[in-house]
Amino acid sequence: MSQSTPVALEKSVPPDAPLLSVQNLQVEFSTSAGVVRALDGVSFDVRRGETIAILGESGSGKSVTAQAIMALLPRPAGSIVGGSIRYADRDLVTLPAKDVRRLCGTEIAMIFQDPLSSLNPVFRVGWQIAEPFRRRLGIDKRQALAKALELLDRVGIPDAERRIRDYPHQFSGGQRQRIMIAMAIALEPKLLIADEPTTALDVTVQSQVMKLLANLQAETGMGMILISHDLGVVADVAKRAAIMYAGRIVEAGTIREVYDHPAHPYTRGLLESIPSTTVIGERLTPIPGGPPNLLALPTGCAFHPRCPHAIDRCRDEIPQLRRPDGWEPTHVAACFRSEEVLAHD
Amino acid sequence: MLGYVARRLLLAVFVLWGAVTVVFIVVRLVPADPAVLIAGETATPEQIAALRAEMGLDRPLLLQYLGYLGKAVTGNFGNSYTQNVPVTQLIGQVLPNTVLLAVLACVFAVIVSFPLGLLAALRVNRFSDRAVTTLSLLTQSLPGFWVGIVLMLVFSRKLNWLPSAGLDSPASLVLPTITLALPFIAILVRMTRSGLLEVMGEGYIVTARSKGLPERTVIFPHAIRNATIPIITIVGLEFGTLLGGAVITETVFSFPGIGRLLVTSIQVRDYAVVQACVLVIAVAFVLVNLIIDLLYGYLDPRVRLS
Amino acid sequence: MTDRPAGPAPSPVLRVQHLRVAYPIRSSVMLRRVGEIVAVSDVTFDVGPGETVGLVGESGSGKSTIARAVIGLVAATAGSIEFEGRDITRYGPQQLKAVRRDMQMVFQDPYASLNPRLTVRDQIAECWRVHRGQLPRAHWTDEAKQLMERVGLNPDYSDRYPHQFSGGQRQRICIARALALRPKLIICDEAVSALDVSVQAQVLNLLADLQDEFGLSYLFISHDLSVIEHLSDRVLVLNKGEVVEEGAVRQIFADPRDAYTRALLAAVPVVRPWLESPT
Amino acid sequence: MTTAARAGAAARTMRRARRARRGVRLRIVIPLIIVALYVVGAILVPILYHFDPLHTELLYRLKPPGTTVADGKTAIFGTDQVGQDMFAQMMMGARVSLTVGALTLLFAGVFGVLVGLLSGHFGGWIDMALMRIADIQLAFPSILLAILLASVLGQGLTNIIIVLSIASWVVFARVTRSQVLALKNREYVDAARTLGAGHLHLMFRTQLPGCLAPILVVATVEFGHVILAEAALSFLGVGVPLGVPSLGSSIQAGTAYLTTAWWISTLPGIALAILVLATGILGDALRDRFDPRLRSA
Repeated sequence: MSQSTPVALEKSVPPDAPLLSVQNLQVEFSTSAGVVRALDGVSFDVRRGETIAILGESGSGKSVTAQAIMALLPRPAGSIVGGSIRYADRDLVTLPAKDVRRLCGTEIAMIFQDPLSSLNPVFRVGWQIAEPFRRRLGIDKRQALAKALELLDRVGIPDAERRIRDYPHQFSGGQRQRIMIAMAIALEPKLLIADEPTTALDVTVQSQVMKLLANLQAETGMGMILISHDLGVVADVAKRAAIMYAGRIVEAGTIREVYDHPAHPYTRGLLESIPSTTVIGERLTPIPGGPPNLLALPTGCAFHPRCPHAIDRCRDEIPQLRRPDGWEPTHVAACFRSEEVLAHD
Repeated sequence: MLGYVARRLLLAVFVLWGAVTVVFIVVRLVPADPAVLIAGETATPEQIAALRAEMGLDRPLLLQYLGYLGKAVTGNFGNSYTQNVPVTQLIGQVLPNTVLLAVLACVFAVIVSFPLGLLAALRVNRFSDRAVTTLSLLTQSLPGFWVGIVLMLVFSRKLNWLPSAGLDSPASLVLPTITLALPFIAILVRMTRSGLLEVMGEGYIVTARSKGLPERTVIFPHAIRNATIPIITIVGLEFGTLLGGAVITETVFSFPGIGRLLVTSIQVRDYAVVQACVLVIAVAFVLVNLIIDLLYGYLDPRVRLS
Repeated sequence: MTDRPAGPAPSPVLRVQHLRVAYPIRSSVMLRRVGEIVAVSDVTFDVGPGETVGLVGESGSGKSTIARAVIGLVAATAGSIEFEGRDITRYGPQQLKAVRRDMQMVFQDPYASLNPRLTVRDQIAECWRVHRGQLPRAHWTDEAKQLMERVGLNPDYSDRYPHQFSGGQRQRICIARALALRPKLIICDEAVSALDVSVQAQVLNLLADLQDEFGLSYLFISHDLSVIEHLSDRVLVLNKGEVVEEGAVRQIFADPRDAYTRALLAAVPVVRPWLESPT
Repeated sequence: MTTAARAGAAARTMRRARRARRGVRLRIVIPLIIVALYVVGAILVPILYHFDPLHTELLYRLKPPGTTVADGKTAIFGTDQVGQDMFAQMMMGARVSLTVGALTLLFAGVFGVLVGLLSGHFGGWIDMALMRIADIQLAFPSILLAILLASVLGQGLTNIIIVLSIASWVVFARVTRSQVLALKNREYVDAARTLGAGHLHLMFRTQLPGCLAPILVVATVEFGHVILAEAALSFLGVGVPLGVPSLGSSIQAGTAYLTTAWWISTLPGIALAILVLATGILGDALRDRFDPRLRSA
């Protein structure tokens, strides 16, 4: 496989510029109970060949971020109400959905959590993988199927020659996710967004799929956004991590720095909640309270009702991401008391 | 697939047997003695007894049933009580007309309703959606026989554009076809709309979009192929309603079809004809649904391969 | 609440011997039995009083089938299930009903395992309705509120419906319901798998506290090895319906003998891989 | 797109969602009012109205709507072929329609739901047998079965109700069964079972409440179907006995006078359509309300 395909966009992008730059992204959903601000000022960059992990629990807005980038927000309920998503020299927020869609597949591709419902049950997998070649590149049917076969081989489906004629329900969960990956990398995108790619899979299959993703990235040099609720799954693959809570990024930095020296009490609480990080037989140290209600977020820092470090200021003022002196250059956290949290080690 | 076909065939045969049996039982519930009905009021008891023996009515019920089953299988329904000609002949004269009417109505309904349902689903909750759904709900609420009467009143009595009764020319088919198709259209539009809406929320539609396919391609073939499956099932089930509608439509337009034959036979208590007509209609329903089941297996690989 | 004499301490609460569960495959035409799928074969283990036994395995390993067989939701094809010395494998509905007072279950999906049309109070009281004479009706509300408080829920919310609670709170309701008959054994079938990790830790701590307080035994089923490692005393590793390895949790996690166990452990994601010494 | 424009877009979405919700409420209330008007009319008009619906006045037959007849009374909907007042006739007809509809729903509903519960809960042979009976039943288009039975049983209100109940229980059975099957996979049914609940408890306390919403939707829609079917039977002459006014028989009677007295067929048809339309809209609105999958925004 060639590492790069000539695409017109490439010329205008300086080599060190981010592939994708999300700035101050805001997304709202209108529900029967009222308007929900699902994303509130999310910013991050992804560079070529780099993997960033977006981590958070349910309702933190991690999947919404992916949907917003791909213009897949459910209509008419969800809409982007502010910020920008710059890819190459365009802002995907202002671009009509039709034009964003044109970038999908060739420039940015995505894989989803549930590989069974993500594949169309009534078409053969070969047909589905060949579809982008046929409809986007105008390649004739036979050649497209040959390319699909190549891809199936590449993602490690045994006996691909025969199985290309099978339907999705005839494959196991892990194989289905491999098929999804084959479909996503078909047009050699520069950025791959993986939304909880292994959540529906068994542990052994999960590690295989993660390895496959890492290998493909090394081969193609694409940028990758890994969305997950599992801090362990991404640790091997991602270089940087962003932790989300209630629609905001509360901490970001290199994954080692964030995991070894969490500067936000939420990150710290998450890490301490994981059973494997605790000595056997010892009590876990969970975060008290429950997930925030997006319809009625607490004032100030959304985490303050569950935070052991909270002070009055946390109730009144929303903390912004900052990097105090002495931290690693990329490490930022949205907490007034990061110094105290760090000192707690 | 072979197992699936075998299962469906077996089920169809079973249902047909059940239908034949139900008709046998129901007709035996008739308070009047068929021999009396045929022989007429003036017949002597001896004549009636002779007729009973001839018709096999004096035999035990089980033998009667078995004989009846055998005849039903060979398509022999005996003679009409009132016209003294084979029932098969009477039905043979009118059945093609009804088939023609039903097929025309079906084709017309599909042609009209599919684009409308598609439009409503793609413009969900907008004006065009509201207009289409309201209109189809209204159509569904109109009594079919009344629609026929109104159409007849307007287009043949007042405007004199189309014939009001019988089947003398292709023009005679226009009003019955529309009358029969209208409620069918209403149901199909709604089913197409809701079927598509449901499919449009599925994961594989999101996948198709994330592949960068234009919306046109997302809908056709991705959404349509999946939405067709439930729609086809509904078509099969509603085909029964269509057949029932044919009975009424044919009566309104004095259309020489099996429905009208059925109603007139009921009026003159010609139960030999009645039971044959009911059976023919039930067979038609079962056959259409068998075809649809097989089509279903073709459209949905999960059914075919399980 | 009824007081029950404590059983003889050393004997196991639950003893499963050579359990086999097979589902018949019926021909589609005549429902004739043409074969079977073996979900569990020859599984043997004990659960002692106050002990937690973990069943771990991937999908299709048969771990949930074992749970469902023990509680009587599926029938055992062969082998025996003894509860407090009584063989309940062939019990009829009435006898099983009596056993079920002492054996309860907490399910995986907190959204599906509560009846959406019952208030929390009625949800908990349902078992007193089923087991007449356990608790006079007049005490239902008070007892339900006490149970809610015990599992960390606000008892003032006893008139609310399940959809008004978060996932973690729902699982607490399920635990309260399971506790209502003061059982000796609780089967947790992936009971924390659907929860966010911060809430999962709360529920795990709650389960540990309740075990200390009521002397409960747990049969704890999970695909998550770290949860099993954290909570269990002993563990059975299952693969394709068979036990491949069994033993004390520390021993198995430190020194797995079976190749499948080793593969399983190797696949578990490590939160800080850079701290692991390269092997 | 500017921020203001985006905020505007969000506000529009909100407004549309709110309007849709208000729409659902209106679509429940208005049909209910219409049905209530029919009920009140059907009960009171034949008693209070200044025309005896069965009184024939041959002098004043076939008079158009609004005609003043003897005693200076006005027949607002005209008179029919034997000089009876159309409005009074229609309200008497509505009485028949509503009674038949309600009683049929009751019988068919109770029987069908019971069958569906048994079938879905026990599965296996019971399910197989019950559903094959339903299949045979479905092979007869309901109106056809009704015609056949009505022609055999003879005319009469009781017979119509029996006939239509037989023709429509299958819908209830199928909906209940499919709902029970869907619920069966939900863990709360298993949870009730592990508590030690028996079959009756599981069927009626655990599963039935979960089926009520779809049953209610089906019942509303079926109400309209049953009324239409009754009218069709009466139209074909196998429904209500001669002399009993029914919307269907009025329409039938009017067919002979289509060109001379259009109102005899047309007005009862419209009255019938409005009633059925109301139940249709109500059924749709209830479905929108109860089925979150189809709920918009």
